[in-house]
Amino acid sequence: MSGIILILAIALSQLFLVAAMGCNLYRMVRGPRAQDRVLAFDALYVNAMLLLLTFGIRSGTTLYFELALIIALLGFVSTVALAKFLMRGEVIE
Amino acid sequence: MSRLLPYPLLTVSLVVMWLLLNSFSLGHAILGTAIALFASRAMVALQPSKPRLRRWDLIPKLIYLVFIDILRSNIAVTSIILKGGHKRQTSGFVMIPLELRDRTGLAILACIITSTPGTAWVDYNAANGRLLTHVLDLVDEQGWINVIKRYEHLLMEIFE
Amino acid sequence: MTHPSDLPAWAALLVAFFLVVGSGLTLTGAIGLLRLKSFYERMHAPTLGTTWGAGSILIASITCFSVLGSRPVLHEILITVFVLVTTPVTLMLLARAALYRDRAETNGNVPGFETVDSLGDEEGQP
Amino acid sequence: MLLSDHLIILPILLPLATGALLLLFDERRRVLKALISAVSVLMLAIVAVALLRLADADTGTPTTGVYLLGNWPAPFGIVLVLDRLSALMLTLTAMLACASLFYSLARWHKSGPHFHTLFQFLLMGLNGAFLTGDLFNLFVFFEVLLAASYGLVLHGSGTLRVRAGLHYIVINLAGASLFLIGVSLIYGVTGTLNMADLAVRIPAVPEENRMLLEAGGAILGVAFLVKAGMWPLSFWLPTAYMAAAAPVAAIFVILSKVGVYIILRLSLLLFGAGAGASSGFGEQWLLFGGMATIAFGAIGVLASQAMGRLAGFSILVSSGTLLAAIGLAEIEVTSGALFYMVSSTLTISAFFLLIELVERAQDPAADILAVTREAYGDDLDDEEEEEEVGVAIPATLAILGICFAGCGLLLAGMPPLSGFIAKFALLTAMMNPEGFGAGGVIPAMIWALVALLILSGLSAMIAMTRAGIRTFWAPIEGTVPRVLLIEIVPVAFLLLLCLAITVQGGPVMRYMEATARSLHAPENYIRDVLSAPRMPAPAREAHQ
Amino acid sequence: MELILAIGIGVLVGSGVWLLLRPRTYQVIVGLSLISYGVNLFIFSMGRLRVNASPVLPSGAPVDPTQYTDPIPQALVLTAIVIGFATTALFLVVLLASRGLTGSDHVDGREPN
Amino acid sequence: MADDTSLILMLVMPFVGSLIAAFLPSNARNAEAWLAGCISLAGLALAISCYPHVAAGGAIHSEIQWLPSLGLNISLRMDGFAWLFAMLISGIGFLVVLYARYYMSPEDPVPRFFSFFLAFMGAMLGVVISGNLILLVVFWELTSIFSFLLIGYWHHNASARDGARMALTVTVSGGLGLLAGVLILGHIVGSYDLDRVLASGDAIRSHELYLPALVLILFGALTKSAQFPFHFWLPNAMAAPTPVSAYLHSATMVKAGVFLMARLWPVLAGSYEWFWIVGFAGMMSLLLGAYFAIFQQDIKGLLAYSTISHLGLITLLLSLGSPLGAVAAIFHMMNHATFKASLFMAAGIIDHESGTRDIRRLSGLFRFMPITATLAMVASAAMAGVPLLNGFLSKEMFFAEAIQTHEVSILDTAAPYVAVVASAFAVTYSIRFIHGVFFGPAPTDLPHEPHEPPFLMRFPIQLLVLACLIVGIVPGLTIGPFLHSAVTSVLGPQTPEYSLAVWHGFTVPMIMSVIALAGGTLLYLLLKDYLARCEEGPPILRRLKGQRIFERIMVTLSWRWARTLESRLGTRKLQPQLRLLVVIAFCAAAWPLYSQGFHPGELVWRGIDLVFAGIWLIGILCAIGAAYQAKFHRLAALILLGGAGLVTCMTFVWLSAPDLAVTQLLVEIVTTVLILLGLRWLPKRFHMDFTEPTTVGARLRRFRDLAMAISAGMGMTLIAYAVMTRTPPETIADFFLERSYLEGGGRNVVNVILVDFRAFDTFGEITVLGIVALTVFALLRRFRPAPDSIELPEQQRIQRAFDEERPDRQHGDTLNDYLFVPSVIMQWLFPVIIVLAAYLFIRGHDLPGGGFAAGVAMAAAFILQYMAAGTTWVEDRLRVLPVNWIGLGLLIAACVGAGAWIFGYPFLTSHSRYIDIPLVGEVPAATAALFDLGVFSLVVGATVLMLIALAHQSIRRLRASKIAAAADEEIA
Ligand code: NA
Ligand code: NA
Repeated sequence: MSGIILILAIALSQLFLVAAMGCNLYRMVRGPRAQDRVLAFDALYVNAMLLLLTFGIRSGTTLYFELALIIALLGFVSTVALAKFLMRGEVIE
Repeated sequence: MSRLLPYPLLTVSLVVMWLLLNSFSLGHAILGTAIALFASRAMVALQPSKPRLRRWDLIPKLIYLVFIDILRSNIAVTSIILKGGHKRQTSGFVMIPLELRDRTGLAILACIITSTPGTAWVDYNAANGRLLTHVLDLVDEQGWINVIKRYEHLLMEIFE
Repeated sequence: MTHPSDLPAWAALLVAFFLVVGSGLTLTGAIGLLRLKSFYERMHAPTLGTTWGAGSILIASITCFSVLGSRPVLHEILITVFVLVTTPVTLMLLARAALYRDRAETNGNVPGFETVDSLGDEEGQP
Repeated sequence: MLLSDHLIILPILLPLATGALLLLFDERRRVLKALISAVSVLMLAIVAVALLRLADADTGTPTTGVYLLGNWPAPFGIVLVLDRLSALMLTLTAMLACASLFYSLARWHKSGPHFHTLFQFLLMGLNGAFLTGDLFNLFVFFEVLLAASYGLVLHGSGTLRVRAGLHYIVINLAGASLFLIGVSLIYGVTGTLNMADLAVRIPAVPEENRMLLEAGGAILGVAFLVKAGMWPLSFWLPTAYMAAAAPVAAIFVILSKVGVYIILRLSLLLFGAGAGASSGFGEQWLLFGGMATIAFGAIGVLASQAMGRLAGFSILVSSGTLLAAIGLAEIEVTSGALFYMVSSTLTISAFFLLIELVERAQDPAADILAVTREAYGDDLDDEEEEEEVGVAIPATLAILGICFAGCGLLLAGMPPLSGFIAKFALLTAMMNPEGFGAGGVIPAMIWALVALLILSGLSAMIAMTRAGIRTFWAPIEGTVPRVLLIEIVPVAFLLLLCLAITVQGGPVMRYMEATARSLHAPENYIRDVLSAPRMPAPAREAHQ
Repeated sequence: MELILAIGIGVLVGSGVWLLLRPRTYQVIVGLSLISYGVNLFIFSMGRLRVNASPVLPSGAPVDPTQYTDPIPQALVLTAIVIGFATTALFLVVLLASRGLTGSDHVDGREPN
Repeated sequence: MADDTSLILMLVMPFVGSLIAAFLPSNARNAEAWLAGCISLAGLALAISCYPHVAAGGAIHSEIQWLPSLGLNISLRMDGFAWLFAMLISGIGFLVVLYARYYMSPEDPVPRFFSFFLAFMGAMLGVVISGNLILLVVFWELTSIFSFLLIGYWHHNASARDGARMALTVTVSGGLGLLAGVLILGHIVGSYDLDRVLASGDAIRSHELYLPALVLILFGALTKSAQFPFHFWLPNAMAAPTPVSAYLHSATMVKAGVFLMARLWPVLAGSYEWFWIVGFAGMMSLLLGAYFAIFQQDIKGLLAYSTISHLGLITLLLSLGSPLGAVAAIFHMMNHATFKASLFMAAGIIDHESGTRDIRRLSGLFRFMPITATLAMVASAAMAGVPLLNGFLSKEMFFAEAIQTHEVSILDTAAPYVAVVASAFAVTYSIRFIHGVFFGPAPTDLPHEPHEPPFLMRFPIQLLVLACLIVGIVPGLTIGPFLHSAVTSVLGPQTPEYSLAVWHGFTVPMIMSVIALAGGTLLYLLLKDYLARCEEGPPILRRLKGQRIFERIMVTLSWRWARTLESRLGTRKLQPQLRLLVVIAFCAAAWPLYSQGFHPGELVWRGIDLVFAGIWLIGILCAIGAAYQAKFHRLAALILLGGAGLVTCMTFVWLSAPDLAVTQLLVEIVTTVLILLGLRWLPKRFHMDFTEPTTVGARLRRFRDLAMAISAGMGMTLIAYAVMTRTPPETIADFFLERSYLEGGGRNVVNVILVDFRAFDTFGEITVLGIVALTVFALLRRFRPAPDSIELPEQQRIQRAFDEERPDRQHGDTLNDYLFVPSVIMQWLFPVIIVLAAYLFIRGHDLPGGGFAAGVAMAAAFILQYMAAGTTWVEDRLRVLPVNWIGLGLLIAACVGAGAWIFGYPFLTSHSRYIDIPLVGEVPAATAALFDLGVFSLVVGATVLMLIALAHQSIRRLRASKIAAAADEEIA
């Protein structure tokens, strides 16, 4: 019983996260401004990372943990670059 | 000592990070220490301002405060969003003069403010210490200022 | 290789709870991104996901693997720390960039250039 | 394992190590870098010739040299395979490399950073592509040589090069995607990447998967044909080669031959007589495409005003001829084609080197432009280079004229040089499909091909005469170009190689025939590769 | 699973091809990137799809090859990713140089008339 | 002396002489002439020494192996016919050398002349003594080439250049035709050996390929001998120095065509086709040549047309297919050579001594050069066919043949009349030449004062004219035996009975001769005044200039049409090329699928995963969005591209490829930064015409592209689906899975493949990365940004202006404030990322990660610092030497690979073991990890190099603009 609940919960949370990613996608596509897209892009990364974690739980393996770690630590690099590009028109000065 | 261990706290954190990533074994402790020492040496090249921690004992209090605040804000923002965010007209910018000057302290403050749903660090003038924040639910402007000021004072106590 | 269905009931329920809460918060944040009106408002939304959203899921993960592996698995703490440290950087940079862009285009009601920079304290509120 | 057993891998390692080593020296130590590079290329030539002799050794034992990289057995690990064909290609590459590297030492190596490294990596890629016996490793070496060629085609920068380079790069990137699709599709159907193993597995591919296999083969073929320059996938080629610096263009001549080489090898190995239902796959298209390429190349040769373009189109003619010859899939035709390949490669390479020298005389202003463009003043990091003054060697114009005439004869396939032998070998093989004197009906397609070959020679003759007269005869005031000895010697070297294979036509042709025979009967190749013995492993501490 | 991935590959390649045929260099670089995603997935799919069968062996257990997905396409994709990254970088710089030297971001280095 | 070596010697000597001559100093006129003369004489002597063999009716053979497998050896063969020609070539060659010694000016670069001359002589000898038809073609083409060089000797004259080119084009084309024809003969006979071909006449004539072979060979022969309709090149070749004309264009090279026709006469002649083609060409040449010759004003032009006509006579004789005709033809070949060579030399003397060759300007030269005039008169008489001279004899034989019936046809019927008319014309132009030049009033205003030439210059003419006389008077005693051996060697058993006599009685040919002589004289008298003032060229056909038509055709065909065709069949634009590539690749893949009835496989819904589907929905939308936005919203496209990349990465996670996911993600991040760095230098497009596509054409093009894109995508979908749903073949993967841990020492099979099983791939792959980084670096060293992006970005300008305007702000405050807090965090992350990189590196062999991922993560750490604090700041503190990292990485990898050699193993053989360290326990150690270290080093170096090189552009611009500003100030 608890197993079923868990599996359902995993499925539900994955669906939630995919739906969240869908919302992010909407902002990425529609904008309206570049900053909206960047913001949504950053959120997409985080949501993907969470989805990964749920996937890890679902499959019972920690193989994907590093990927989540990398997203957490380095995922923001591209967002920083995007933000800086918006602000300064140049990523590295 | 300081030449060998320029950033002791950093080095220790890195060793802990290594052990968290791998496993708590003697081999990894040795390897992790070596790597952490190397990484700290690399940090010397960048010469960041060295934070001086004065009040270790206040850190748990800070963490607790943040934990609670974030939890509360989560609930608040969730309700705002779910209640139909686009009908409200309460968000706005708040300008707060800060006295905290320590860069590390300010960085932590920025992280706290921004991580807390509902408030965001927008702009900061290092010359006069004025901070512009954006607040999602701006019904009580002074209340927000107080919240932030409280963090500020705590951080000033820790770092200055 | 282990499987989550091997979890004891309490752990399974705990994991399930945190998972649903975490993803629910994240979804809420994403909906906020969708529904909130201005960029500065939308900016707050994803932090739901990066704080308690992520936190809950990470707790679920820690619980799950600690119980399965019958020893504490604490990798996830690192993820939490990293997310908490890096997300604000992005948001700060982005918010300031947006502010600049809106100012430069005199777009909407954003605080003027004077807000943080002025010598006097009085003016500058939107 | 004796040290000489490692000879096979040296053509790859030597340039690699040289290229990497050169990176450790500062860009300003030009003489040292040039010296290292030159020594390495000379050593490469020695190794290549040694391998050629090895491959041709008539010892009765199998002549296919197999090198198991990482000591993993054949269908699993990557193998290097040395047979007559790869040895031939290695030697040809080494010869071109010697010529163009020494030529570049006159001035070109200074016109941009890391020339020698890129050059060495190009050689590494070429040699790797010729040696590897693994389809995906082939892709990797293709990429190595292409990446280096991107660098070299842009070497010296400038609008013309960048514009041409952009097209070159985009098309080759698209080609690389096709390569990957083809290779992976073949893997998906056969489950292996080793070429010899593929040859074994292809006949056994189940009927319902055969079309997928063939689709993979076709896509792969398109990728190679882009490199080989088959019409209509070849329009980028003349422009890119013309834009490239002279020594770069000279070594690039072998680049188009890589595509031809692979098509030759794979079509006979994978889709040859032993390929079951897929036997002969694509031959028709090669023939048609080759013929179209010859026609287009010949037209382009006629239409070219600039000699660089003329040379570029000559490559197309050469590629077309080779592709059509491969499409015929006859042993005699193949051996003629191999001879033709050697001859035309040497010729066009020499021609590219020569063009720059010849055109130097034509328009001094343009020449200055060409040189100063390299050292264009907005480069702040680059200190001023001391200009070596070229000493006009006596009788420069006469020597250039002789070289030009040689190139003309070779390009047009006029007697008595190797260009003629090559064309004659092809023609006589085509017209006697069942063997000399056996009669037989010559199909219309062969007639058309014969006509194309002859007419393409005519067009080259007309175009070369036109260009030669314009360059050497027409100018009233003959300005003698300032040519360094180190520039003309490589040209002469390549042309003398052509002369050598003309005079030694018999032995050379015998080698080509032996090569063609083993290509058309790849059983030995397959057996040798798949049964190559591993070195006995040391007692590994199996850790359970 | 297979159908979804196949459609995904198709869309990636299709979008990439569309961009590849466009006149602006930036469109081409985006197109090439999309194509390389598609192609990488294609290579990957040639090893057939397996969920939760990563080719990472547990320590100390005897290996049953049927329990793992085919690692070879993965190795090939890794190589392809690296090479794709390299060529994207190169093409980027070339397109910048072309824009700088020719004054046009048209793939032919000049605006069509 | 062995005769077979004498053949080789005869062939080789001129070429060796040619080489020697080329290296003689340019003023060594005498040395050159001595050399050439000696070689000609030696050739003559060798030929004479061969006579005893040849006279007996045999042939001398000599062979050197060249390309035995192709049936092409240097096979030489001298029979009577070849002997006669060899004599002619070396004999007249010697005389021409002698003549040329005096003819060529001291200013001329004589080495070149004699070098080409000797080479030509060698080639011509080669043509006649080749015993292999392909070898004959080789020498044949060589004669064309050296003739080209000799005609163009005075290349500063446009006429010489044009004449040379035309001669080359026509004769080389003919040569190629000949080659094709000979190839067909080879196909029929099974050999190119002349003896075997000559023995296979019946087989050849009855073969279905006889006609094409005939046509092609005749094309070669007729072009070479300047026969109608290919005759036009010969008059233009007269731009050559006169010795060349005398040698090549009368005595030797133009004879090659008729030589070949005679040589192959037993094989090819006798058929209806032969008769018609050869006969028609010969008759037209005979008549038209003679007719045109009358109206030439240039002496050499007159002689050139006369040559065409006489060669036409020979051709006509050969066409008849009768052995007697062949005899006459061979005889006339010799006769024509003697008188025409002497006439050319005489013309040269006239030109040389008087400065002009225009008959209208020349007059009454007899009084200045009586001996030359006399000689020229005798030679002209021979040309006109006056009795007691050699020309008369062969012409009589020709008349005799012309009245015979060979093939009933209009050609045959016309032959006697044409013969008479042409002979009359010959008389006319001969008289015109003599009368116009040597008689009449003394010439006025000639460039030089004419006088007799030096004796040795005239000597060759004397000798040749003497030959004309002797042969003309006592043919049987002089030429008789030689002619007989030649005729026998050509005709073999067909050799007819013939007699060489001056007087055969009052026969029909005699009457025809008389008519011709009388008619010709009469015609000259009628035309005399007209000719003295008319323009060059015959009255009716003056406009019809062969060479002009030829030039026009050449220009049209080889230039205009070629250019048009090239631009039609090709393109220099990129888009059409890519379209073609897509279409061809699509069709290439579709063809086998279509032709074998493709079925993608059953539609299986097993394991449909909603989440996976959802992810892919996002991916698809990202891809389409990126495609849609890339034109105008670059940033949006970049972000959407990142989305698609993320989805790809998720797919790898879902489908059991953690390594791929890690790598893909890291690459994704770096790529985004890289493209952003680039976007700074890609200025916005200003003219955004949102209304496009405007025209129907543009819209159609877009539809076409869309259709192609959709087709390509659908094709990929179908193929991918088909493969994925099929049973996998037995792959080599099991080997790796089984041995990864036991023999590779790693549990992450993918990584073990990368660094061990297929490490060589990785080696190549990192090399690619290194190369690209170097290329990027090299290209950026010379980078010139677009003019509209040289300035600072708009944002920075506004912010800087703001900072400078405000009294309380300083330069750069906005940026400092902007990064004030983020930079702290980014700096503190530096060591953290280093630790992460170390982690990824160390665990790679057993778990997802590895050198590449570690390298990229490390590079990201660097980028972050650059972004946080700027290039200058970072580089003041960190010494980054990426190029060295690249080199080092490659060397490490190479050394690790080569380290196996020491232990006697192949390159890249890895070794792994577990080392027991006290306190720590067992530690895995594999050489593959060292290899991975090389990968790591290279990846860090390459990635950083590319990013930094791009980033450096900003400060370079800054420096450049500062320098420019300083310069401006100085000027001001
Ligand atoms: Na916040
Ligand atoms: Na006169």
